[in-house]
Formats: sequence, structure tokens, C-alpha cells
Amino acid sequence: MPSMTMIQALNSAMDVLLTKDPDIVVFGQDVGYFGGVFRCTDGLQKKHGVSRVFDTPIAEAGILATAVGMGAYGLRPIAEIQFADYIYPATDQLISEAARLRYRSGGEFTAPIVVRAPTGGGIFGGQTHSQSPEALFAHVCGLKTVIPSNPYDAKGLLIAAVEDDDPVIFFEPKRLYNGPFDGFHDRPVKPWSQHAASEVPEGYYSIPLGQAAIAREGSAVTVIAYGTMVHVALASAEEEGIDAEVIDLRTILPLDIDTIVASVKKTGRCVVVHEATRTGGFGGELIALVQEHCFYHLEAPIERVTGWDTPYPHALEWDYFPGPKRVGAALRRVLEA
Amino acid sequence: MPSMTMIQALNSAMDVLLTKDPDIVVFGQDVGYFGGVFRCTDGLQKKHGVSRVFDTPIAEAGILATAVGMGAYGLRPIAEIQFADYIYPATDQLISEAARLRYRSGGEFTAPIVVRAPTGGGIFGGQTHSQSPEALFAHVCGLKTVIPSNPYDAKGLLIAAVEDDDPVIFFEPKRLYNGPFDGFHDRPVKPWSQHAASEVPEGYYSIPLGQAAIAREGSAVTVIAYGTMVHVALASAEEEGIDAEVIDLRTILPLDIDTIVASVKKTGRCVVVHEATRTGGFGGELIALVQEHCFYHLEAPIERVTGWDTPYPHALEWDYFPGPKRVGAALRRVLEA
Amino acid sequence: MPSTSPSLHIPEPKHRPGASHDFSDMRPPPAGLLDRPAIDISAGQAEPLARGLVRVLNEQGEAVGSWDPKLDPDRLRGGLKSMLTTRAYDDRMMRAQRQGKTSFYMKCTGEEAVAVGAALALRPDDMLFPTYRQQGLLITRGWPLVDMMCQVLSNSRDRMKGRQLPVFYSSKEAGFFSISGNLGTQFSQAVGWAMAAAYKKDSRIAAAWIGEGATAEGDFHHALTFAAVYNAPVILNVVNNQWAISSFQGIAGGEKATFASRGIGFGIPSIRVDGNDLLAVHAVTAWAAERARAGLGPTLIEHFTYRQAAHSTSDDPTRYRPADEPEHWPLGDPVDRLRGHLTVSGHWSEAQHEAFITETSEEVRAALREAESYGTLTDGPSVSPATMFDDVFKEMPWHLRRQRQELGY
Amino acid sequence: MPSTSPSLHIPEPKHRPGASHDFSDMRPPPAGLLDRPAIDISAGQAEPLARGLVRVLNEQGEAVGSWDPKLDPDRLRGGLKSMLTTRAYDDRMMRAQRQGKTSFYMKCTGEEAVAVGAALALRPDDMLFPTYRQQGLLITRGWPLVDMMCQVLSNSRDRMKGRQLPVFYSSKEAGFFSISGNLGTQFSQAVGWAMAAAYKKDSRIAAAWIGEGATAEGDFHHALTFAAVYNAPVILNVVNNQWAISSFQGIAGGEKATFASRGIGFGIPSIRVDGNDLLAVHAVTAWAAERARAGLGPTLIEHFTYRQAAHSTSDDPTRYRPADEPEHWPLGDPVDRLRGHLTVSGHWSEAQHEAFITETSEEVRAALREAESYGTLTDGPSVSPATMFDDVFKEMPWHLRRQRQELGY
Ligand SMILES: Cc1ncc(C[n+]2csc(CCOP(=O)(O)OP(=O)(O)O)c2C)c(N)n1
Ligand SMILES: Cc1ncc(C[n+]2csc(CCOP(=O)(O)OP(=O)(O)O)c2C)c(N)n1
Ligand SMILES: [Mg+2]
Ligand SMILES: [Mg+2]
Repeated sequence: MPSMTMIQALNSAMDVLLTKDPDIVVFGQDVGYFGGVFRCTDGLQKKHGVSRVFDTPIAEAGILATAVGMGAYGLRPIAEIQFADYIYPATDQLISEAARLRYRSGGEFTAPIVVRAPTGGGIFGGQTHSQSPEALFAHVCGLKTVIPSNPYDAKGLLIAAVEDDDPVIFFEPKRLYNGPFDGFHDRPVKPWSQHAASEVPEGYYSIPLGQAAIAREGSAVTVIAYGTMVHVALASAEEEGIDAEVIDLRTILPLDIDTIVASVKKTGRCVVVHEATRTGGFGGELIALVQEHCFYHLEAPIERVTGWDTPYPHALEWDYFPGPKRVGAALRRVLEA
Repeated sequence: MPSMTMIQALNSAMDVLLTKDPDIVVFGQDVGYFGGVFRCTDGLQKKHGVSRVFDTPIAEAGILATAVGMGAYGLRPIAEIQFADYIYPATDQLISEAARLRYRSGGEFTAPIVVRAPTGGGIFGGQTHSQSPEALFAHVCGLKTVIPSNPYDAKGLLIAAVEDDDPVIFFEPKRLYNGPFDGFHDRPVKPWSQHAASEVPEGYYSIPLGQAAIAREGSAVTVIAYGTMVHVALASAEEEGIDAEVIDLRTILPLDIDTIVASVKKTGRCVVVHEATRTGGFGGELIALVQEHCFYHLEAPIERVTGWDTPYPHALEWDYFPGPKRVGAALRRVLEA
Repeated sequence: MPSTSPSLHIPEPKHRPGASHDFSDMRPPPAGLLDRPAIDISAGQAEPLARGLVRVLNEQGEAVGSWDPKLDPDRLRGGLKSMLTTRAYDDRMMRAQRQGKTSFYMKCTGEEAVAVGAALALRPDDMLFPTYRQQGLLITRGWPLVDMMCQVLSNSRDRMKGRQLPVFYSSKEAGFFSISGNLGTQFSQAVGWAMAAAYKKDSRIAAAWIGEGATAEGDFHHALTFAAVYNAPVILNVVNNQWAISSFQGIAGGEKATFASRGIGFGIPSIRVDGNDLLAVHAVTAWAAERARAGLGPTLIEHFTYRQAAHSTSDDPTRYRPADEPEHWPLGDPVDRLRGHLTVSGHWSEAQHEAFITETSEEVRAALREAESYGTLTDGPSVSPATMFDDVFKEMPWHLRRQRQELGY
Repeated sequence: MPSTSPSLHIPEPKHRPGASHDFSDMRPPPAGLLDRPAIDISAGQAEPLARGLVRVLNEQGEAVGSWDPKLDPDRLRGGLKSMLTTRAYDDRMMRAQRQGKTSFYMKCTGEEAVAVGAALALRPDDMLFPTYRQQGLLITRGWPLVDMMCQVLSNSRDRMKGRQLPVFYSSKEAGFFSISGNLGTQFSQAVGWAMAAAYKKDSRIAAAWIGEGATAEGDFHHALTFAAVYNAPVILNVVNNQWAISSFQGIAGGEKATFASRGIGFGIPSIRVDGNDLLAVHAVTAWAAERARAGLGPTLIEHFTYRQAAHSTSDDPTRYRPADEPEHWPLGDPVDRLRGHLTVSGHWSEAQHEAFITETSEEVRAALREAESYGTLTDGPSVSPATMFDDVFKEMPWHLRRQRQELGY
């Protein structure tokens, strides 16, 4: 099996999909001839033709409207938003349109679209190339939100997302594009090739949306994470020598509540980790659900380790990033509580 | 002291502000000659002139951009978005611009703007005239979010919001415009004139942002609510004969955590109520904070009573609305747990 | 030079309530003045059409000039019938709202020709992306009134299951896209649909409508941009009915340039048409459809018309415009004008018209009787609350199932 | 008729890497061809200016025609100096990025006249709403290079406290609005600022810049709409440098119409100008400023130029365009052209130019030496992490105070 980076895995997913289904088209800013600013669509235009993989004007709302219109026609568009930070102009088309079309038309019209967008920080992108806005979309009924943490999942989940009949926001942690970043930014960079999840079949496979993965089994405390933070959580557990169970949500909506509840009932303790700003983040929802389902099993308050409630600063990136030190401290606090 | 509806109180606040400060201007769709579709700006153009209270094109992003530009100039614009449901096209100007301007310019440029928008359901407005999107804005650092529940607060908070140097989203529960609606939609409509909080001074006063009010003292359970749901919570407590303490948040960001914590530590039980959809709503944040601060005082899981995770349906409005029956049931469950 | 130092200009209509109407500034050009150009015209060549006003019916009710679509009397009578049905439907449903049978209604009185003329000129399977004021499209396509009424009444047979505000119709079968409450969004979606059709080498085209007020939304700009860039087979219609709730068209930018001119700057051939002249609307729509089907790309059409009624049942226009404005609109009433034309050309009589009206109102009454038998918003059969949780997603996830249980279903 | 059935058109540039440049289609009109009209011209009258290209400097370096701003040699030399400084600054900061002293940089090579020409024509207190490619505005206004460098290096003296990506300058004192990473947003904000100025009867005006790629954003449309409706005293500049990262200007709609023509459809007088001709840029900016200050409202200007360098330090343009394109841009290089003009008119010599270059590069080097003494992104003094929590709000709320404590401050 070939070893792929997350970029290659995403590229392979789109290649497989474009080959399989003539109703799939891929578009976005710079995705055509150039292959995308992160190279995720590299070579796809050449292979599948300009009318299947093409550049768009710089208008995120226009891109999403195009996707909704194409979806209503019967195509399955994959639209790229160049950075998650630039999805805001498209909010209305996403929230008021894509998410509600099936409902408001009594099921007659649907928007089977996928919106791909690089998310998260760790590349010195400053506040407009580092955001993690997933909580905004998880609050919108009618949208599914997926955030993979490794190449294997990225490909399988992207294929499932495109085959899903509902609109899916697919956030790609950009710091994971080229390697499994664990938050130790001062240690040597690791390539995906040294990670088991970089073994990615060349052909078709899919991973069902709405199913979490246990990234690490453990019994002392449950860590709920997704995207880059899965690797940070794993590293924290190792560094601290804590027998943590790390759940990789993969899909944050619909949420795999069963896996979460089973784990917390087992461990009795829970830490929620995300890179997004804290207040109003998806961590609040997770905590609400955990205390609702596992109240009588909880032995300590559930902690959150998150980005601070500030814009993502350029120079102070590593003071902002919720790295393994902060996650480790939270794990210890929860165990000692 | 005159008795005012919430509409009159808001009108009075803007009148007082326009009279006091020539740098204040009011604009939005239909707010000028016509006085707004809910009549909140009725008479203000006539009194203060067309260049101070005026209509805008139907472009929410343009309205917000105008406000940001005016704010950067040194004015204090009050922009109306006709319905909270139509704020989405302005998301980018709100989230990426208004909220971040002070931060990104190192404090040199600011956006001292207020965005008023009617929120919530209960008027058979269907899914596009009933939404409560406050959670989306509470997740954005740099924005303040205010939601009054009565005429007195509405005026005092609006004046404080306009005098605040940061951008404020001011959501007005439209079902409260003309009366204190408690969720019993089949009972006779009550006018504000029968409610103590309709006594509103004609002149200037302000209520600090970030301070909750205790709408009802009690010792059995804490209900955290805001906007219309304050009245529903009060009615539920009465109907059920439960000694609930009802907190009216008034401002959801910054949050008055002290009032919440003091109450939950006293009662040991907590129910969070909002009209917005549940998943990813502000209730999650409130629950996360409560369990974090009051874990060892909690005697039962914290419950949420909210709008369902569906669009707000037209004909089934009262099946959707989290009315006193549902709140009452939650109160009982929490007390019995 | 109008002014010597900057001051904030706030556009204002000439007259407000209290004063009488005044359309003296408006000098509509005579019918037949502008010629119908070849369909492969450039945007620059179309400029006079975008600034001017295409009109076919003259004051005498004759069809004149090269834009005359030369429709046979049967088609014209069909158009008249659709307009009359639309008007009767509007009146009846407005009354139903006043009687408390539903919460809300929106009429298109005075603008019937905009929708009916277009529907007659398009193919039945072309895809429509309307606003809430093109009920005439559905009616012209022969969609059952009963079905529309069930939507308005939010009753047990409402295909939208009582979810949508009245008049937000949707019919895949009729090629009528689900109406959105969020202004403008459909305009750029139509371009996406048209791009998909072009991608599939489908001969169907898309047509979209937007109010002049809503042209200020970004979606309008995205529609023009994407349509121009990808040469999408789409007809983009701006319905300039002079008012956006209480705001006159100057607030949308109508003081400085016509709405049709917006398209020229994108290289899109654009036309302004007398929206109260069904023949003119038909002609420009047919021209635009021919262009789209020939692979020549998008056309922007501004329909110059007047909103005779209130914005909606929640509105009272006498609060912001002279009460006598509607009846003095210089371009008349679309029903009267088509009727006049048929009469002048000898294809219509007073008696026939009366019969038409009686028949139409009987049809509408019968339809409402049937629709009401399926319930109204406040009475009779209605959708089950359990359905509220359907169609959020194709398959219901656990959290919605749980919420449905919480509600007791 | 180009096509007989709809098919999806995807614009493509004439040549890609591997092939050589080809500008044979581009036939720039001669300098002096278009006349400078009165400032109270209508949009319709401006149409030839929006389709054409205002040029002052001819092939021989002479200033010709009625648009010649007739600047005295000192001002011209000042302009040349600002352009050279901008270029030297760009080169030096690009190198600093390559040396790891910061994370990112963006040059404006080839477009210097767009910013410098405008800054010379505006008053020092007019308010600027730039994009990331108008560093020439700050430099022409005499803003200290050291301050700009501190921002790029995110060091201890960065007034933005290391928060912003390099080149996202902000200076209230220089009348230079905080640059946003979100394309387009400043364009409509500038209109709001101008409306405020008009409301206060202030004689200052606003000017905004946007890339041709970003004109597709709704903000562009809102800016034109609001500026037209309220007659705002604002100059709206589109910098058409042919590329938006890897997308040629056809993807933004440039195949069908000029970007300047967009304004005409809103009733805004609009002009396309040779952006590599500092005299022409100065002239049209001065004309637009005069209009705005006279209460005549907005002007849209398209600057036709070419992005010679990579989009940013993260980009490699040889992956998507012929490597030899930049040096063959038919409108030449703005520095060479102004230098040529000064030389031809006898106000400049080779020796003077060499001296200028030496002086400029010494200034830049000295400034960087000083700036680096305050630290770089990776070395030396830097802002305290505690500052991260400042300026989110004017006063820090409890939750941020608590988070700051959590971080250990
Ligand atoms: C995004 C959005 N903003 C505001 C509204 C509220 N609104 C509904 S109709 C309307 C006026 C629309 O006027 P116009 O576009 O001219 O259409 P008309 O009603 O005249 O047909 C407004 C402001 C809305 N529905 N959506
Ligand atoms: C809203 C938004 N979408 C996308 C981007 C990513 N992006 C940054 S620069 C750029 C290209 C801009 O091209 P243009 O407007 O022509 O300006 P130029 O770089 O040529 O000066 C893109 C797509 C962004 N910054 N903001
Ligand atoms: Mg209108
Ligand atoms: Mg460009």
C-alpha cells in the first residue's frame, strides 16, 4: 500500500471520485491548472479536464451558490474554500440555503455538496489563515461537519462526504497536511511516512460519517479531540505517562455520542480539546452532552483545553496554540481532582 | 414615569442618544421615513433629520461595512438588520472586521458600532423570521452580545451598548416587542402596561453590559435564561410551584459568571433555557461553565430546554417553541434527580 | 455642478403621503422605438436597450415594432387568462389571510405580466429560480391552484409540511425552485444550475428573478460575475417594481442608472423592458432564451413595473407613498393593456372578458374550497408535529430522533 | 455566433509555462488619445474612458495630451524616489523573509506607480483603505521604513504587537487603514468612512484599493452601490495586475469587459488608466479627488498593470504563467518609464539615478539594521505573550483575564 501525506490522500480521494462519477466536479480559487495553494488538486485538471476541475472568481458566496445550484441540478460538486477563515462571506449560502434546502422544499430539492477548507493554525498564518470555525457550523441544523486527523481517514471520509446526500463541511487541519504534528513545534518535523495512518489504498474506500475512532485506549481519563489536537492529545498522554483514552471524533456532526459515553463511563474523567477559541466553541457542546449522559459517573469537572478567546496571533502562535504542555497540565488536574 | 412597550423604549433610547450626540446615526432597511418594519425608529427621521436616520440598500454586508467605516471615522452608528435571520450576509464584516479591528490595528482603529436585530419566534414568521443566532456571535472574540427581556432593560442596555467602545450585537426578542410573552400562546395577550418593567424614564440612563439580573429569587433550582425565555421560565416556576431562581443574563458576552455561580452554588441544580437550536447553542457554553465552577455543588445533571435542531417551522411553531410545559418538565426532572 | 462640497446625499422619492402622485419626470419612450437586435449582439451594442425601454404595445393597444413577438390569439388569450387567474388567486388568498386562515400573504398585483410573459416564452422544462412575487410562473405552467393554496394554508396536504411561510412555494415537477426567505440567494444559485446544465450539454436553461431592492445584495453581483465568466445559459431578471417595502428604487441605486445597465459592465447584454406589456416581456425573454440556448450566454433583463398592492399583508403602503400612486402608473395595468390589445385586434369582447372573469373566480373559489377541506393554519387537518424532524437530513441522526421522542413522538 | 449549444466555458490564459509570453492581442492605445473631461461628467459620458486607457507618457517618454498633470520636476523626482524606495524595500524584506527573519512577505514590483501616483495626488490627510500591495502609499507619505519593518518582523516595536501577518500595516497617523486579510472588506468600509466625512462636512475624502481578483467579492458591489446611492466622496481603485495568485484576470470576468466598466452601470464615472504611467495615475486620481471634494461623488478607477513578482513568498509564478511574461509587459516598467520621462525632459541623468539608487538602498539597509535591533520573528526582543489578550476589547473581561492567568501572566 502506498504511503501518502494528507494532501496526497485528499488528492487521491478526488481522483477516485472524479473517475467514478461524471457528475462530480471540483472548483475553487486556484484549484484548476495550479492545483490549489496547498496542492490538494494537483494534476486533477490535467487528468479530468478543465470543465471538471476549475478555478473560480474570488467570491466565496458565489462559489457556494454555484455549488447549491449544481447540487439542485443533480451534480455533486466539491467546492474548495482557500482557507476556513474565508468562509464567512459564504455563510448565508451555507446556513440559509445549503443547510435548509431539503427541509424547506419538503425533500424535493437537495444540496449534496462538499465544502473543503483548510483549518487551524501552526503555520504562522496569523489570524486570517489559522482559524477553526467548526463550532459555527455545528450549530446549524442540516449541515454535517467532518475533520479528519490523518491521511487514511481523510480519504475515506472525503469519499463518504461526497457520496452523502446532505451538505458536508470538510475541514482539513492544514498543519497535518504534510505530517502528524503533535504540538512540539521545537522538535524535528515528522513526515507522514513514519505514521501508520499514511498507508492509504490507491482505490476506492469510504469511512462512514458520524463514527469516532479510539486513537488510543486507556482507562484513566477520556480525551475528546479532533483534527490536529488528536496528535497533541496522544503526545500529552505519552509525555505525562497517563493512561488516557483518546477519542478522535472525525465527524463532529452528527456526533458519535455512544463512543464518547462508553469511554467516559469507563474512565469517569474527561478533557475536551480543541484549537478553536474557547467561549462558544464545540467543547461547550461536548461538555454539556457528557455531563448529561455521564453525570453520575463523573469524578471531576470536565476540563477544556482550547485556543484562547483572542484572534490567532502571528508572532505568539505558540503561546496561543493549545499544545501538549497545556493538555498535559489539564490531564493532571483532572486526575488529581 | 411613562409606561412603554419595548418598541417605545428602544425608540426612546435612540431618541435620547440622537439628541445627545451628533456623532450618532441610525440606518438600516426601512428605518428612515417609514420608521422600521417593527416601528422602532418611528418618528426619528422626522425629528433628527434625513441624514441622521436613513434607509439603506438591501445589503446587510454593505450596511455593516458602512458602520465599520463610519466607526473608524469616529461616528457611533446604530445599524438595524431587519431580522436576525438576515444577518448572515454580513457575517464577514462582523466577524472578520468589526470584531477584530481593535486587535489587529493594535488599538488604533475601532468599530464602536451597534447592530440591532429582532430575534426569536412566536409570530408565525417561519424559519426565516424566527431564528436566534446569538451563539454564533458569542463564539467570536471581540463582539459583545446583548439580549434584553423588557422595556426598561432594553432602553438602558441600548444606551450602554451605543456608548460602549466595542462592537455590540443587540438582539431584540420580537415576541416581546409588544408584551411580556410567557409562552402560553393560547392565553390572552398581555400588554407591557401591566408589567413593572414597562415603567421607563423618558430621559437618559444606562444599564452596564455584562451584568445579569435575578428575575426571581429562589432556592430549589437555578434557571439561566435570556430574552423571551426569561418570561417563560418565570411562568414555568409559577405554574409548577417550584422555588426556582431565574437569572436573566441580559448580556451573554461578556457573561456575568459571578451571578450564575453564586446561584448554582446555592441551589445545586440548574436548567439552561434558550429558544435557539440546541446543538452548539449558547446553552452548551453555559453548562460547561457551570460544571466547571460548581461541579462539587451539583446534585443533578444540568438540563437544557431549547429549540429543536430543526429550522423553525411555520405551522408547527408551538410544537417547536420551548414553552412553559417543556421548561416545567425539565425543572421537575432536575428536582427529582 | 450640483454641489460644491461633499455632503451626505440621502435619496428621497418625490412625494410622500399627503401629496399626490407625480410621474411627470417619467417620459416612457414610444412603443416600437428600439429594434430587436441579432442574438449575438455585444454588451456594448446592447447599451441603448439597457438604458431605454423595450415596448411593444402602444397607447392604442396595437403591437408595433420589431420586438412584436407575433403571438397567435390563443396564446395571448392564454396569457390573459393566466394573469387574471393570478390576480383572482391573489385577491382570494389575501382575503383568506384576513379571515385568519393563514398568517401571511404577498400579492403581485400589477406585475402579473412579468411572470406570465416569461413563462409563456420559456420551455416548460426550463428551470425557474423565482422570488415570492412570481406566482404567475406556476399558474402559467398549469400547476394546480389547490397545491399552491395548501402551501399558503400550511395544511395537511402542504408538500412543504407546514414548514415554510406562505407563498414560499417549491415544485420540482414544475421546474420551480424552492423560494427562499433570504433575498437574493436564488440569483446566483440559478447560475450554478445553468452551469451544471451547460456542463451536461443539456438544452434546458435557467431563469432567475430578483427585486430591484435585492439587487443590492452580493448575490446579484456573484450571479453576474459567474454568469459572465462561465458564459452560463441563464436569464437574469430584475423586477423593478419601484418599491422595496417602504424604500423607493432610489435607495437601491435607481437614481443614477437603470438596473439593466449593471449587466453591461460585466459584458452581459442587458435590456430594460416595459414590465406591464406582456408582449414586450415575452419578446425579450424569448430573445434571451434563444441566446442562452445558442450558447451565447447570459442576458440581464430589467422589468420596469409597479407594485400596486402592499408589500405583504403585514404592510400598509399609504404610510410611505401617495395613496393614488398605483392607479396613475404611467405604464398602466398589464391586464388592461393585454385586454386592450386583444380587443383592438378583434380577438376579444367585453362579454368574453366577463365570462373569463366569472370562470376564473369560480375556479379559484372551487380550488380554495378543496384546499380548505385539507385544513387551514388554524383549523382542520394539519401535519403531524413528528414531521418537524424529517428532512433536516436525509437520514435522521440520533440527536433528532431523541428530540422527536422528547416531544412525544 | 461563437457556439451553437450551451457548454461550460472555462476562461484560460493564452499561454502557460513552457510556452513563451504572448501579448499580441493587447494593443494599448497611444498616449494622449483620450481627453480629460470636466469633473461633472456623467457616467454615460465617461464610458469611453472606462473602456479605453488613459495614458500620458508616450513611447518616447514625453508627456502628451490633456491628461498631463504637468507636475514640476521636483514632484516627479519625488515620485521616482518613492517608487525606487518601495522597490528597494520590497527586495530587502523579501530577502529578510528568505533569511528566516519573518514568515511571509508580499512585493508590489511593477505596480509601484499605482500607489505612489495616487499618494502624490491626494492630500496627506485623505483616508486610505489599501490592500497589501500599496506599501507605496505609506512610503510616499513619508511613513518611517523602520516602523513598517518592525511590523514585518513582528518584533518588540511592532505597533500591531506581532499579531498581524507581515505587510498588514496600519497607521492612523498616516491615514492608512488597518489592512485586512479578508479580501474586499475595506472597499465598502471606505465608502462608510466617506459617508461619515460627508455627514460631518469634512473636506477629507477616502480612497480604497482592491485587486481585480477580489472585485468578485460582494464587498465590491456594496461599495459601488452605497457610493452611488449616497454620492460618497470616495475614489474606488481596482488594481488590475492581471493575476490573482494563479488565476488570470479572465477568471474575475476580465474577458468580457474592463473592470472600470463595472462602475458605469451604477452611474459612477469610471476610468481605466495605464497603471505603469505615474503621470496618468496621478492625473486620474487628481481628477477623481477634485470630483469628490466638489461634492460630485465617487469615481471608479481601474489601474491596468502587471504583477511582476510572485503573489507572495509562498508562491512560485513559473508554475502557472510563462516565465518571460513579466519582462514583456507591453506597458513597460513604471520606474523605467518615469525615469525615461525625466531624462527626456532634461531633468535627470544617469549619474543622478545611480546616486538615487545607492542612497535609497543605503536608507533601506540602515532602516533594517535599526528594525532588527528591535528583534525579528525568530530572534531578539519580542512582544510579551501577555499582550495577546489586550485589545480584544477596550477593557479586558473576566474570561480573558482568567485565560491570561492560565497562560501564566
Ligand atoms: C437578506 C434579506 N434581507 C432583508 C429581508 C427583508 N425583506 C423582505 S422583502 C424586502 C424588500 C424586497 O424588495 P424588492 O427586492 O424590491 O422586492 P419586491 O418586494 O419589491 O418584490 C425586504 C427588505 C430579507 N427577506 N432578506
Ligand atoms: C475572502 C478571501 N478569499 C480568499 C483569500 C485568499 N487570497 C489571498 S490573495 C488572493 C488573490 C487576490 O488577487 P487580487 O485581488 O487580484 O490581488 P493581487 O494579489 O493581485 O494584488 C487570494 C485568493 C483571501 N485573502 N480572502
Ligand atoms: Mg421591488
Ligand atoms: Mg490581481
